[in-house]
Amino acid sequence: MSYLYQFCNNFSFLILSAIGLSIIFGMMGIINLAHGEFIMLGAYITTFLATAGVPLPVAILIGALGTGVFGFLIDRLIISHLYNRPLDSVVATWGISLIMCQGMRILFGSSIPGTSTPLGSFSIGDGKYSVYRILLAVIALLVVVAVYFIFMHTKIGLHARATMQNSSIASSMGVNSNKMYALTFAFGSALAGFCGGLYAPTMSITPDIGSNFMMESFVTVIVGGTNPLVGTVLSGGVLGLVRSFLEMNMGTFAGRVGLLVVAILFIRLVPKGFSGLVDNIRKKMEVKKHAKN
Amino acid sequence: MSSETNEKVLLELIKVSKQFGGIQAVEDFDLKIQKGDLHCLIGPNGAGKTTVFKLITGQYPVSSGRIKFKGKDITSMSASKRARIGMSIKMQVPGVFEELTLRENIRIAAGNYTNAADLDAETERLIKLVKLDTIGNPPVRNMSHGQQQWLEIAMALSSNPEILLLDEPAAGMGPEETAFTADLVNELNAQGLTILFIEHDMDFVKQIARNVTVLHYGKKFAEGTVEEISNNPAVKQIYLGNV
Amino acid sequence: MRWKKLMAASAMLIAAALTFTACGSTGANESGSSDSDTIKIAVLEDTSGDNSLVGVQKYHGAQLAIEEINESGGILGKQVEMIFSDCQSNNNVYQEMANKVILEDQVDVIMGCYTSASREAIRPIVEENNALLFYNNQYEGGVASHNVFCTGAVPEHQITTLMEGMIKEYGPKVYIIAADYNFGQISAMWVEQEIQNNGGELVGEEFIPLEVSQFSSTIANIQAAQPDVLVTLLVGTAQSSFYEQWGTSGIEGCPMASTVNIAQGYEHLRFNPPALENMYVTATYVEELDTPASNDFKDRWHAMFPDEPYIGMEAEAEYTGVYLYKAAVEKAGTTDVEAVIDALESGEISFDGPAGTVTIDGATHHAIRNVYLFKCNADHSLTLEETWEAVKPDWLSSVMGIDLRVEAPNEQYTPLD
Amino acid sequence: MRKTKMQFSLGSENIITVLLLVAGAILPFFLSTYRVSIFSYFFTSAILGLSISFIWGYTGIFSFGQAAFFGIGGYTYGILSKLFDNNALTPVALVAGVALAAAVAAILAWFMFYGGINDVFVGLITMCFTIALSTFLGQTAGSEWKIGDVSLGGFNGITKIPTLYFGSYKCDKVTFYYVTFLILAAIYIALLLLKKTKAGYSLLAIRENRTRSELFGYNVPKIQVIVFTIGGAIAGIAGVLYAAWGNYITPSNLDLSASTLVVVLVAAGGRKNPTAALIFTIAYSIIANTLSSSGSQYALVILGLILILVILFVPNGIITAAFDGIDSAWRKFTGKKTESEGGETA
Repeated sequence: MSYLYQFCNNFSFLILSAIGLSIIFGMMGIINLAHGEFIMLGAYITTFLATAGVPLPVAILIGALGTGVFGFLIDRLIISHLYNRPLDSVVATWGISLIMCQGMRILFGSSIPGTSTPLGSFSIGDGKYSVYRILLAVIALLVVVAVYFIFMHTKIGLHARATMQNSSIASSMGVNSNKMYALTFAFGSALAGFCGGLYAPTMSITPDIGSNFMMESFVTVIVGGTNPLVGTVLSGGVLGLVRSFLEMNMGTFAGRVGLLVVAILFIRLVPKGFSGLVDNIRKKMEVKKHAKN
Repeated sequence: MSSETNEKVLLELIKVSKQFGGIQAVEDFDLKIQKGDLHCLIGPNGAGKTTVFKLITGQYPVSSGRIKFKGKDITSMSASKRARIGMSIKMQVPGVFEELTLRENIRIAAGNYTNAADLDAETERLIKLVKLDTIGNPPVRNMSHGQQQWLEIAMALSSNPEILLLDEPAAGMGPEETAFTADLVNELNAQGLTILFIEHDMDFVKQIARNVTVLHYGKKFAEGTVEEISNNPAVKQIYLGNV
Repeated sequence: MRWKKLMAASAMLIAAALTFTACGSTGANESGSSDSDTIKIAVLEDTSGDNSLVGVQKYHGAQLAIEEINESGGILGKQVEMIFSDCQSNNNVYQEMANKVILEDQVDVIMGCYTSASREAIRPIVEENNALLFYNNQYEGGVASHNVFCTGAVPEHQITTLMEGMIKEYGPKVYIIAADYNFGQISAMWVEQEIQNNGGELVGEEFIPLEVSQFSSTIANIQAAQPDVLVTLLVGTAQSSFYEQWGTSGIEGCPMASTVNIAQGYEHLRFNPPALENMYVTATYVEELDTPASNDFKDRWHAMFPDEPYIGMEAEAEYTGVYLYKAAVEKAGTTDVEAVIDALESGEISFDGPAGTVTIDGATHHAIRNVYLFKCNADHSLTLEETWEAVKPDWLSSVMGIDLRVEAPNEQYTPLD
Repeated sequence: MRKTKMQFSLGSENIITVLLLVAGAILPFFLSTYRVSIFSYFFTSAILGLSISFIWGYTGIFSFGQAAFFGIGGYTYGILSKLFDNNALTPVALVAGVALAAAVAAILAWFMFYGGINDVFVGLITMCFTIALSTFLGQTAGSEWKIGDVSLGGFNGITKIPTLYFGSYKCDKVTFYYVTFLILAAIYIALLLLKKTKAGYSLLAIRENRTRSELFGYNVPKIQVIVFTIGGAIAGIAGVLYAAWGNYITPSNLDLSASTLVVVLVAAGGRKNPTAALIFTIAYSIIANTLSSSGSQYALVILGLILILVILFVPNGIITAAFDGIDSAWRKFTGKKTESEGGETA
């Protein structure tokens, strides 16, 4: 039970912190080094609203939306000039993260009062568990399902997938790839903000809060590969398991370093991450199906 | 197999197969290229021609089968090693360094095979060979498509290869450029270079090739001289609407 | 054609050389004209970057003290000039700035450093140039340097007192969670030692990397061990997320004991109650300390910095550090480094400040201070539970046998060695 | 690649090169001791920048791991020079530091490049490696982490590392400046000369198109491993010099922000051009130093802004763009006809 709870915790943390980054990386090939700061922005907006009396769920949603809008503006102002220049975008997003982090500090000081974690706890046997933590795991799953739905069952999702596959062909079919990229970036940012909002009540709200998410989200995306859905979910699952196991048995240091070692070995063995692995398996299955028919 | 035929065979593919994920790109493919041959590989889009080239040059490992070059098994040899023992390729998408100049490109290719002292002379020799010695030293991206193709042939020749693989040497060229390319290929072959090339354009094939192998769905479909193949009704069948 | 280019080149050379020397000579002139009309105090703190939560407070503390001193006539009749550098929570910047203020500005004393790493970064520079550093900060203890005075709290102040009180009050089973770096590891070692001295039992211990902000596995481990007292030696903004997560885990009845929270990072104001309920902390100063001196200090502080969110023990230490330096210079009658060190080692330098009387212990270069045990209530107000007066930082002298008045090894010793 | 590389011409870059070297050689005669000392520190950053310029700008290997090799160099020097207990042996510690950094880089490179890892994945693996190493070093405060009687020191790092000695001669600030300067200049000149050699062309080939280079007979993984190893050694030298300069090395020298900062600086200056990388890292250091001694909390914001503006408006790097600008203005001014149009790779 305790393991399961730990796993849920790690899984939801990895998924929620990585999915925004993963969508931007998968669709646009851009490594967003300001991802952590987008999470921070979401957390700030949420916390401000919640302390002003807005109900927490609403505050979280507005936090996500606000971060999405901010992401859209950043895209129009800066990132849109850097499509197809992924390495330059690394530099630019690093600059953005510097400005956001220190800007927040100048505007609101080194720390703002937080909100409490809602919902209390429940106990099974000897163990006590936070309800909100369980809720986070549920939300992580819902987010995955929602993203899946958007990508697979909406027109925008179709266009997005087409752009991801081949932007020139997609644009020849009438998809405005610039618009797709802008939307993707905004969507990824909104998910980052959502993550920030969700974790805001559990953390100390400071301008450098984003760095708490950076390593985990990057490792998840590395191991996941370019497919924001399949890759992120699988790598979140596997890494969550590895980490829970190491943390429960050997402490948080082992958990942290273990995560990195797994990531390094994984890329070496499966360079395209889980996305590549799944693609291969899927192709094999299809061929077998053909053979049977 | 007698040792006599072995000596004449420069390149040999024996039951070569390649799968990607679950897709069978090339299946049980046999091919023998004699020394001095001017051999063409044809087939409809997606037949696996470029894959065969990549298997020969070592860009892809084979899934099964063997590849022999100069009588030696090179199946598990690295691409760069194959290049160093006498195998050169001009790729389908021009494999030239667009941001560099004409001469820098040649130097990159020749640098691996030529002493520093002789590099300038060798560069000029190769440029002359493909008749690009009249256009100065422009950055490659300012050169015409045809000129880029010829440049790549010159680069491929820098290793003094025994076999030259050309992936669609005349693709995207106008009639004049095509004719020039055909002359160039014939001239190189006349000097004793074995050439294996991929081509779509049957007219071009007829102008230069001696022997032709037809590839269809990753398998050998037919093989023979140019005349035999161009009169083969089954080959015409698979090519209808595809040329 | 070539000659023209060469001429242009030489013109550029001259231009560039001029720029270089211009940027250099401003500094050179400054340092050359080190006038003796003022006393220069360098303040190296982090007002940006990860450590600015405390860095800004400390900077303000130095500002307030210097302004007060100047208003009341300065030191030895000279005005005090503050040279402030923002070290951006970056040890490299500390090194650059320490070099600058010592070699170029030729300051009389340096006040500052927050992390032990930043102090160790500049300590060799200070020692090499025989400069003077006041490290006004709580830390893990053990610095024995001729040129460094540590005016903040050390384990002798906080841990001995804390563990004595906690085990007596709540029971022998102690669980330690500590930041996985020098401060945490050394403090944990002190706690272990005090557990033994007080007949307690260590039921679990976990060291947590500084970047960790998710604690569910840690909390589960603590829960399984069922301690009577949980000692939290967590630092940094990431780790401060522990309390919210602990508070909502539903575990009740296990008090927390800390030497670093509340007094330093004012977690009790940053988190919504009751996350820190039932936390005990030994501090050399907190804003809530209700004495006339403390209240007066707070009024003056808020008059100068009305928006200050909190005045913690590091801020008080920085403020006190400046006054201790003033006392030492006045006793020495000069700002000459050796003379000032002699004065500080005399054992007569003390300051009656907001935290009570603070005296420099000559043998160890550390401060003799009052220690207060506070309890954090459900509404996050603090209650003073116990006071120990004039606690001596005597580990270096009594255990390690060091007397800096006789010989200075210029090392940092730890109980890990 | 600049088009002028083929014929050695008096482009502004070459002029600047000479100028930089002359300026570097005479600087100590004009500056205060503090500035001389701080410049030797800037030079260590510049050497680190050159290692990035070499592996990324020349060969196209995108690495976040240079800070790790910097750290390995610094730690090795620190541990050995303290272990030896004989300052005359500090040059041995220097060599050992460089050698160990190179060895670790070689192993990591072998692991990556013979496994077919390339492009952004190299960046990600090296990033993981760097974070893992700094996390590990951060928790080594305990007595179990001792080599001889030198403690790794955890987060506080290793202090009191001796500076360089030659025999019994202890380097003072000016001597140390010249040591760093000469090493920097040697690496810099070597990189410039390399461009025109055969080896330089093979790196260029790999940067522009790996597959093609392989088919031209270049053993790409092998060359990549060699390059990465040399890059690691250069970063190691920077680390050794840094440790000897500050008498100090800590895990924060190899954390995530340290490892991204160099990459970002080289990118902003112009990665394909060592002169640009050199100038920009030093210029950045000067600006950052000035901003922090001004005590302004806007320092980081201004630095961030500079980086974004550079990437948006001068994507080839600000220094490279300046060279091109000066060159073309000069051509216009003299009315000299250009041999060929050219410019930088996007």
